[in-house]
Amino acid sequence: MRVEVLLFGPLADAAGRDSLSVNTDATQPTARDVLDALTQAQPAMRSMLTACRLAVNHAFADDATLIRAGDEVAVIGLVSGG
Amino acid sequence: MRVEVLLFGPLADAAGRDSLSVNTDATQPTARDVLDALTQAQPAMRSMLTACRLAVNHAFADDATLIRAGDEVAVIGLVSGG
Amino acid sequence: MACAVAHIMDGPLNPSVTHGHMDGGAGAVVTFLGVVRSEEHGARIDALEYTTYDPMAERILRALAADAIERFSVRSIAAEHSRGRVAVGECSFRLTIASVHRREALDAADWFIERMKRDAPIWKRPIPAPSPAVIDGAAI
Amino acid sequence: MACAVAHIMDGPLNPSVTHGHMDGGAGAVVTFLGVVRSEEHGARIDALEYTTYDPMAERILRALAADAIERFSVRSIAAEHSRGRVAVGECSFRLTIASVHRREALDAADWFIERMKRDAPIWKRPIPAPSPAVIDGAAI
Repeated sequence: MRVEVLLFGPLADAAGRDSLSVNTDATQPTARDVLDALTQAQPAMRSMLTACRLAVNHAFADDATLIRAGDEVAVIGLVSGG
Repeated sequence: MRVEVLLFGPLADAAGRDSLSVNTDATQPTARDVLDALTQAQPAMRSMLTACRLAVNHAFADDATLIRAGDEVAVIGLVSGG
Repeated sequence: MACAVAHIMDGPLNPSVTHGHMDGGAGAVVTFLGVVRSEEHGARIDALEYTTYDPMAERILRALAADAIERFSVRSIAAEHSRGRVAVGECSFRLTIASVHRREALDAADWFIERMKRDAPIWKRPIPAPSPAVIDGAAI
Repeated sequence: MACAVAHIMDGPLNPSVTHGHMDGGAGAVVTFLGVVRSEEHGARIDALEYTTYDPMAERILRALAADAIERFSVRSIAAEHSRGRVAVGECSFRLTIASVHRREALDAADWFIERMKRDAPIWKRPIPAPSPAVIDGAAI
């Protein structure tokens, strides 16, 4: 399945864009599958991605969370509010 | 020496007045002497006075602090600001 | 620049806290407001009446502020306490602490209030709320 | 009554802390202001530019507020965070916590900020201060 992933902050700076489209082998991928596919597709971002969590529909997702078509998926790296 | 002692809060309520005059045997009494003389003169206030400190010229005094004529002396019981 | 100020004010304090100018070094400003609660030892009250021993009360608050600045390495502390009557819901105490990071300011606030409640010659007397009988002019 | 609110606002927050009505149950109101400092990682800056992931940022802040109300038994928590440019000395974050006693409010403030810095999808980018050479239009 093809998943559009939103990027923010340092991750968006590193990628030079606000979103990336990643391809997973699974037809119904988990959050872990998406993060792994992203890491494979963007080896230069590997070290940043190890500290990342996936958010699905505005909530942090477990590794096992299933991604469905139409879900809003975002990678949340180190945040820096306050 | 005769020492005028200011009272506040519950102590003033218990004494029914804002100050008391106490007599000490010493010609130059210490803060401890004054508190002891006050306790002897006001046995009804004994339990309240055990939790009290003496302030001399607007600063807490040690037991050994000497009281001089003209000093402003106050008994500070349990406070309750905030 | 470290700065310790303390004042005893007549009546309730203004609960609006305005920070007109904040210097670029302080990243955290913690403000603590003490508000008169509607109950004191389980009984309903209308107000608290504060008595202070002046000028010792201000002197102690200022000394505590200077001490807390040293202990917690905060940049500034300003303390105000009411004298006289302060009604339920009104503000009787305000503490403002500026620091580089938040933890020092929160720790300094806790320490300052603890010490104030031990050492500052300030006393409160509850003003009881009238009983319903008194309000209505007759027992219910 | 327990109440958790959170908002992301455009630009700097108003640094005035106004408590129009304070209910008679809360004896302590702690306000924390986060102020943009003039240095970021040792370099002088003019401002911070905040990016937020909306509406997840508000949702996380609101969830943290509700969680903190439970954990620390405080009465209410209101959190606001800036989006966009906030200049040095301006306020980018405000947290207001009302509680019966001070300790819960101070502890809840510390916990909330710690969790916000871990979980809220908000990012800042420093806007460097122009170097003297740029200000003068010529190297010194």
